[in-house]
Amino acid sequence: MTVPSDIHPLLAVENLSCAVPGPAGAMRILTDVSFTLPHATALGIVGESGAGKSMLVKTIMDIAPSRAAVTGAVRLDGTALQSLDTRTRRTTLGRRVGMVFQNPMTSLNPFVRVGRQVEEASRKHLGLDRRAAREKAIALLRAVGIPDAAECYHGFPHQFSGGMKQRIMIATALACDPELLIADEATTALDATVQKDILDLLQTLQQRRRMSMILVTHNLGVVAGRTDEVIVMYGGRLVEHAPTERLFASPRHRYTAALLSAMPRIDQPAHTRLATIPGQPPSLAHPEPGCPFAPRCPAAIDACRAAMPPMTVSADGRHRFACHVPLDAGISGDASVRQPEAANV
Amino acid sequence: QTPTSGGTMTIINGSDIRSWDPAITSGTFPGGPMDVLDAVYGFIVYVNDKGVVTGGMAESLTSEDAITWTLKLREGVKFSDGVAYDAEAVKYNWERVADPATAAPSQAFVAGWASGMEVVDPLTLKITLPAANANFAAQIAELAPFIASPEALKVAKEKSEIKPVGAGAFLLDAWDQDVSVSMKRNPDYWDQPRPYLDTLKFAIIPETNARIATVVQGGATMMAGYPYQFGSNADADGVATKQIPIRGINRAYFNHTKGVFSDVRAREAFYSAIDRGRLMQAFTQMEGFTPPVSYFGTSSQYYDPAYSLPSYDPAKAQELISALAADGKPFEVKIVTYTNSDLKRLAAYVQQVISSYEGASATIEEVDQANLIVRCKQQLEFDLCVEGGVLVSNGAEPNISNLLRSTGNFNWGQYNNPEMDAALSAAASTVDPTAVKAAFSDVQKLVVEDLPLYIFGEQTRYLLLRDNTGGVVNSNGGILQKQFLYVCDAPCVE
Amino acid sequence: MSTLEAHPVSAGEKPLAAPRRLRWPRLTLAEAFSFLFLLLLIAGAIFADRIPGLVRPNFPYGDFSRPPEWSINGLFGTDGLGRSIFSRILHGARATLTIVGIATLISLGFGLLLGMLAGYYRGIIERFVDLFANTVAALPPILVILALLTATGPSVTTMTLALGFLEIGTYARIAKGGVISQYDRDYILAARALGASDARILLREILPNLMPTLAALVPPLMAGLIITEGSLSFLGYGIAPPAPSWGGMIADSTDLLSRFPLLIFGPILTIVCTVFALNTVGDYLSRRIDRREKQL
Amino acid sequence: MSSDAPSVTSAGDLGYLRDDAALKVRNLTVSFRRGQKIFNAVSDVSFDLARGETLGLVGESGSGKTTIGRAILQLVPAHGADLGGAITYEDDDLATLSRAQMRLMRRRMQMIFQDPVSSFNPRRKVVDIVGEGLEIQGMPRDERRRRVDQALADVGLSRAMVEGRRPYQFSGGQCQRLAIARALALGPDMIVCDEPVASLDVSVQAHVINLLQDIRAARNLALIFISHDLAVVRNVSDRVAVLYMGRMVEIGRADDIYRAPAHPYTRRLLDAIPVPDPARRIPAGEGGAEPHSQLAPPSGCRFRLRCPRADALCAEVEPQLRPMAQGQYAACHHPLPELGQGNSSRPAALSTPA
Amino acid sequence: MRSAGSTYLRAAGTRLLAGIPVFVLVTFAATALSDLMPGSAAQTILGENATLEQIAALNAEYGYDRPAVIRYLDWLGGLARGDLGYTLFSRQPVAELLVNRAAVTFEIALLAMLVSLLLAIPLAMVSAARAGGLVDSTLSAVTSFLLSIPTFVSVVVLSYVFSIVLRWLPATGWVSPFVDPLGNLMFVALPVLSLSVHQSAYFFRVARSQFAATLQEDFVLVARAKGLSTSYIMLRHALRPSLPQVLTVLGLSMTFLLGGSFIVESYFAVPGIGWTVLNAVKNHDLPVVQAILSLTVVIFVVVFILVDLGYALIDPRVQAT
Ligand SMILES: Nc1ncnc2c1ncn2[C@@H]1O[C@H](COP(=O)(O)OP(=O)(O)OP(=O)(O)O)[C@@H](O)[C@H]1O
Ligand SMILES: Nc1ncnc2c1ncn2[C@@H]1O[C@H](COP(=O)(O)OP(=O)(O)OP(=O)(O)O)[C@@H](O)[C@H]1O
Ligand SMILES: [Mg+2]
Ligand SMILES: [Mg+2]
Ligand code: NI
Repeated sequence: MTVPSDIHPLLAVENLSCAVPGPAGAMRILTDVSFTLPHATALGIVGESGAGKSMLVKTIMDIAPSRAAVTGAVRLDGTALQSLDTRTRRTTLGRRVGMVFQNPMTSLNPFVRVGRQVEEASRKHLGLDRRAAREKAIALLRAVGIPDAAECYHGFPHQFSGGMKQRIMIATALACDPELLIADEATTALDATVQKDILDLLQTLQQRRRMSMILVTHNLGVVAGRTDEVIVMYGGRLVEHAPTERLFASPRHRYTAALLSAMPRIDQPAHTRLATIPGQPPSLAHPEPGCPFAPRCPAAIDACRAAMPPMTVSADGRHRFACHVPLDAGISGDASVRQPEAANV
Repeated sequence: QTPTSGGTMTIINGSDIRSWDPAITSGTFPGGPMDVLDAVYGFIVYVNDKGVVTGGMAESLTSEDAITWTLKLREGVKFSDGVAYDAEAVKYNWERVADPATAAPSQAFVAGWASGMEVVDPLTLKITLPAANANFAAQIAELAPFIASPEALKVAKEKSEIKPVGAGAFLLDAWDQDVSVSMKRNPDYWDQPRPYLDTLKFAIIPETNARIATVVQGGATMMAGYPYQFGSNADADGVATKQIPIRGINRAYFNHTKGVFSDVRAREAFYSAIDRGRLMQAFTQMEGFTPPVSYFGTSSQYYDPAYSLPSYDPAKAQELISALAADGKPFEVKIVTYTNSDLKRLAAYVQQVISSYEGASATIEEVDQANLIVRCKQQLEFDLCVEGGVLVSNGAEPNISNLLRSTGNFNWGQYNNPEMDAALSAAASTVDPTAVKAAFSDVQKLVVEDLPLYIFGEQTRYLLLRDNTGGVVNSNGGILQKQFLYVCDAPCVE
Repeated sequence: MSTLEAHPVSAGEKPLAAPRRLRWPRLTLAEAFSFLFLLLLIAGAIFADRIPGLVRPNFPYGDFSRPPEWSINGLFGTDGLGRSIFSRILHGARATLTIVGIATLISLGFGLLLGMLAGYYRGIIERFVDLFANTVAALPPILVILALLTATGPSVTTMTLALGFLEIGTYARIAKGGVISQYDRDYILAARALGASDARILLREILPNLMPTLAALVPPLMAGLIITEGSLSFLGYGIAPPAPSWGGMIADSTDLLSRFPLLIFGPILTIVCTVFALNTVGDYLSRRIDRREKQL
Repeated sequence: MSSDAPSVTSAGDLGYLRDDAALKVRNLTVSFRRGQKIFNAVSDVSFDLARGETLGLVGESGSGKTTIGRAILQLVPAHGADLGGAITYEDDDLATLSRAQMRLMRRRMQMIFQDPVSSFNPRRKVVDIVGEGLEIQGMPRDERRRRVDQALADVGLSRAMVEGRRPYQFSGGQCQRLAIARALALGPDMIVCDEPVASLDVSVQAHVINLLQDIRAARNLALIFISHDLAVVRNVSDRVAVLYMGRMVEIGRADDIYRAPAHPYTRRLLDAIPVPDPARRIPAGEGGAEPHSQLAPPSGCRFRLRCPRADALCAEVEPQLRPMAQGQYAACHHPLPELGQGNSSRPAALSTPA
Repeated sequence: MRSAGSTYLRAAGTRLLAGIPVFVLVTFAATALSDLMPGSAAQTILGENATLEQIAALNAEYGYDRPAVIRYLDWLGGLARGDLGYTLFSRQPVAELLVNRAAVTFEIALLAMLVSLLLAIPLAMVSAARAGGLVDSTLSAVTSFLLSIPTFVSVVVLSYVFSIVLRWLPATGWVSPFVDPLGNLMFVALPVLSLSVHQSAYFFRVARSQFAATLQEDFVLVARAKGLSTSYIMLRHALRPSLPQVLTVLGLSMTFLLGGSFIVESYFAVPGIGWTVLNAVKNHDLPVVQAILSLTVVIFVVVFILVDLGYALIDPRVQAT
């Protein structure tokens, strides 16, 4: 496409599908996921365990298991990554996208000094020499809130607590000044108080550096105050995509709504009954036709079981959902227009 | 080629010596302990390859009447500690052998005449035997040939403390137990310019194939063995074989003191039961062996065709075995041999054949080579004891006495027949050839009647050696006279 | 009950549609070969006497040292005494497998007992097991058995007992490790919370979980024993002739190697295939454990 | 303190302890030996639990929640651990019970674990596991079968659904229900739940929480509910105890604590709860210091190094639990003021989605 | 933080302490073993014609008639003085003999280890990097075959091929590397190869599975996400974390190599400790047997101390426990 780069979204994911061979045939881990992420925007991806969140970001980062068969396209700033050769693709991604994983205990190499882990990407991609890389690494460590950054540079990961390690991981992801930071459950393994600190840090960094961020989590509370948009995934599909406020205020997909009401909340009195979602998450090995949520959905109609609902886009184009029987639009009055989603963005 | 000085040779032995005690002598087969002792002590006299007793460290050992023997020593021979190799020294050594405390194998032999020694002068020792023995010199060469410095012997409290102080061609350099013995030239050897070699080494390699491969590759100079072991290696580049021209017999001992073989019928049954030609084939994995028919080879001057050992006759064997069983003597044979795979095969073959007779069975016990003599000769825990090498038997003595005399050194089975002793004495007490031959004819008759031994094969010994080895002189039917060895510039083994 | 009605969800739930069963992993070619080979070997060892046409191991079947030919007795040739090498291999298998089997039973039995007690109660038993395992690990088994056999004289019984004895440490250590790793697992705690006695926990909770690990360990350790036994026979301290043994047969043919190289083929092939098959079966079993763990 | 006089303690300085409670934990101290060092996982913790009541135990990782739960059920491993203090259940001092008595006691006290899958022996059939407690208690076969069926029914499963299956053939939620069934089968009147929903997804979690609540109500169960998710604890608990580095720093009615925490640490915990409310753009906090090593806790108040309100007193004197104006007890020299008086940025009521 | 040096020392000290009871157990058992022996050293020394009285006298002189405990204490006393007795026949000091012989075995064992490692580690890395690929499956097939070859088979086959048929390598013997370095290499070639057959396959397997496991780690995924190249990841991220396991196996393989030395040395007539102990056992040369048993234990303890130190060097997390 010959459009100036600034009108491209930073990230465009088009019909991304991914399947891995399993003992009982191929497992469709991702099915036709499409979305775009503008520059300097925070996106949350939520969904139950096994919904395919991690696989989605791994596929974007081109680090899906080698057995996985990936189709669809990922464009970074307009460039279709699949069209690049492996080396360039990895380098591009490594340079422009930073990634933070769930478990800081295992995602730092215990055998390599912290400093080197922070700086190695910048040395490789930005061509910094040792001194420059080192200064940059120390600056980054300081930026993620590590006291004695210069000393920490020479330390080994085991000398740090979980929260500190996650900060180091974040510094590592920031080494090349990425335009996009992906945090895959970056706080799940941490204590509640530390979790908040890390989320705060991510948020601050995103805003301060004007980068985009994808925050993957299964806790809706985490994305609530910290992201601009939210994607809800279910059974390897994108079921709803909306600006954060709108998603919480008036979810259209019934799964999203069910998820929201299933959460215990501290503003409810003790022993409040929680809403539950019956049934089991869908089997990826034997996907049934139709909406993956249909078997668990109280409002499911025959159409739901027959065919996967197409993506419905709201009038302003900012709220997308895939449901035959969506919930009412609620307060904001943006009566959505049922229209098939445009083929490309 | 004329011998040249210098160079190194390595002789491979199958096992290491156990001490430097000159009194410890056991069989003059090449590659045995005596081969190593010879290098430092030197044979006082030796039997050359024609069967004639020749002077070694001594000039001669002779007798007119086979009773009074005169040992003439060489002048100026000194042990390496400077003590003179004189009549006193010889006398001391032999008296030591005769002393039971020394526990020498030939104690019985030497004790028989040790009191008859008389030092005439430093270079002359007169020995008066209790009875005529024409083979005395040869027996000395076989059983008490080594003389060590009396000083060195007196110092040592233990056998293992005896230092090898001799007057032989070489001096001990280093002994690494079970690995090697290194020797260097004795500069004061009496027979200059001999020895020619600068260094002589004995290496220990028990594994036959490894031994052969080592010689073939030039890792060592020579080893003793049999053609059946060499196979195609004998034709390899740079190696040659040399036959040691003796007639040797493969033999096994019957236990005459107990068990089934104390009955002569059992011994005859055993002879009849096994095809000895095939036995040799199993043993050597080669064909073309004809079983020996007598103690003496058919080409021996003492051979008497009138007597021959029982030949293969399974029907007769079965008959005898059954008869023995009827007398309450079950044909149960315990075979004792040592851990050598050829011998194991031999024993297994015997077992296999014996077991195929009705009422007969055999068991095998394997012992370490060094323990065989203990197991058989001392403990007499066997019915049939199989010893590995061949024993020289072309000349009559000394082995015939060693084997067949009741007091014989190799008479492990305790065969005891006064007639045999008398016949052997008769042969030994005269130097008249016809009388000797007549006496040996009696011996043969007794051998065939009594079957004291199981004589199952005839072989000559061989050396496998590098083809540039010169001066290979055998003595006593095996052992090399190492002072003659030299390195040739070109292949020189005949 | 009211609770039931309060949860229509559960009530309406079908039993799982397709129960996830633990399937045995598919056999690779090598694994199929290994199972088949072991099966044949064991069958051959058991029925060696009844195989039609196969001569007895000590029967002089043909010429001495005849090269292999296409017949049941001459398959691997005849040895130096004309005996069928094939028959001797099968009879040797009987001896070897018996020795190794008994030794394994001994070591497995005692090792499991000691290891479980050590892992569960720690303290002095653990010290003892550690000391024992360390001591045994510090010495090459051949050395120990050689020393022992020279002391007591060559004896198959002694060798079997010694082989078993020396392996006790290995099993004990593995069992101990397995118990310790399970000790704080929630299901052990759950059992204790239910009031289960120590014996019950050891036997009902811990033991079944040790089994797959040990099962995967048994074949390679048996292979190790076969090698040790073979080495001893090779050095002349093992099974006494004329009883056939693999190590002894290799030693015997080694002496004739330069003249009849083909005769060593059979015993070598057998011992290598047996060890290979046992190792492969061990791999297969541990692959199964990995898989199970992944599925859990 | 002597363990034979718990009533003195409760009557005296610690007013939150009740003499009529079913379970009484008095001055519980658990220490582990780590090499040469002694490490206090739980220090001097006292609380009690009445029938039908739910006590929530919260605190960050390593604060000793699990250890307390296990200590109550006498499940702390024997080697390398020392227990101090007293635990009585219905006036039986658990430490003095014989094996047989303790086994009987286990009918009344049960436990549910965090990881539903690993709390099942993977090699056994679930029906057997659910019935195991009854078997151990020596119940006859038929009776056992009946009780198992009942327990399964209570958690919404049936024998037909589980017969012949092994744990790995069930999902996490189902396993947790089976775990509850296992505990229920014995008919206990108290259950310690150690993070029973931590490993479950929101939808399943809601399900299990509801189930526990229903059963609790139906059987008048006493629950100790351990969790680090304060939202969940809020939902299930009548009373809440907050632990910090092995010490109890605050205890009281859940309503009181959630409305107005007194201890700064509790405050921090509450602040950290992710609230599904997009309206509130959460202000990026300044980020507190990391917890201190528990092997060498700081002098005085253990929280002082992370506490914005700490002063010299906190470094010298270890604060004891004392009643707060809000109603709960807290161990703090400078407790947070009651609601309305303080300058907390947190809104009192949180908005709910439509 | 405690200084690194003292941590290492403490780890080593713990090992050493744990080794002492093992040492005592083994050496005492060796002393007591002689009571079981049917033939005595005295018999062997005195030879065939010895009388019972002579044997008894010699036994008394050597002290074999005293209780095992006393003999053991004596032996310990000697050990403290560095006096391990003398060999039976050649009267070499056992301590000195052992030093010489052990050097030979060590050379062979270490070379075998080195050769195996040099072969195994790079191949394992290649193999693990392309797990499931052609190279991987070929190598795993080949190694599982090599793994099944007992030493006594590899010895026979290799010596047949290389020394009997091809005559490339010497069949027996040994020469000190200080005397003739090249010749030394020729002599140790076959022994080293024979041991390496099994050993390299073993190392390969361990290293491969360890590499494969390391490559599954999250931090490798992180490195890939950073856009680093495969070879960089292999060398900089995967190699070191895989080494502790390899090191353990290296330590354990010492026992295997010592066991293998019996076969190898007796077959190639190499004067190492395997050879020595076989002969000593035959000769009832008790001082030598005992010394070698204790040496083996010492080797084992030392090797594991080294392994511990190795962990500490490789793994920054290792602290003394
Ligand atoms: N390497 C893999 N090979 C095969 N299947 C995989 C692999 N990784 C993940 N899966 C499967 O893909 C599905 C989605 O996994 P994914 O990790 O993306 O879920 P998730 O949404 O991140 O869940 P969680 O919240 O548990 O992290 C799951 O069913 C998982 O079993
Ligand atoms: N068996 C044990 N041996 C030694 N230390 C232990 C043992 N069990 C627990 N600990 C230690 O005691 C402390 C408290 O542990 P506990 O498991 O009770 O914490 P927790 O509050 O349950 O934490 P989490 O939220 O991580 O489960 C921890 O530091 C832990 O390391
Ligand atoms: Mg994930
Ligand atoms: Mg816990
Ligand atoms: Ni429910």
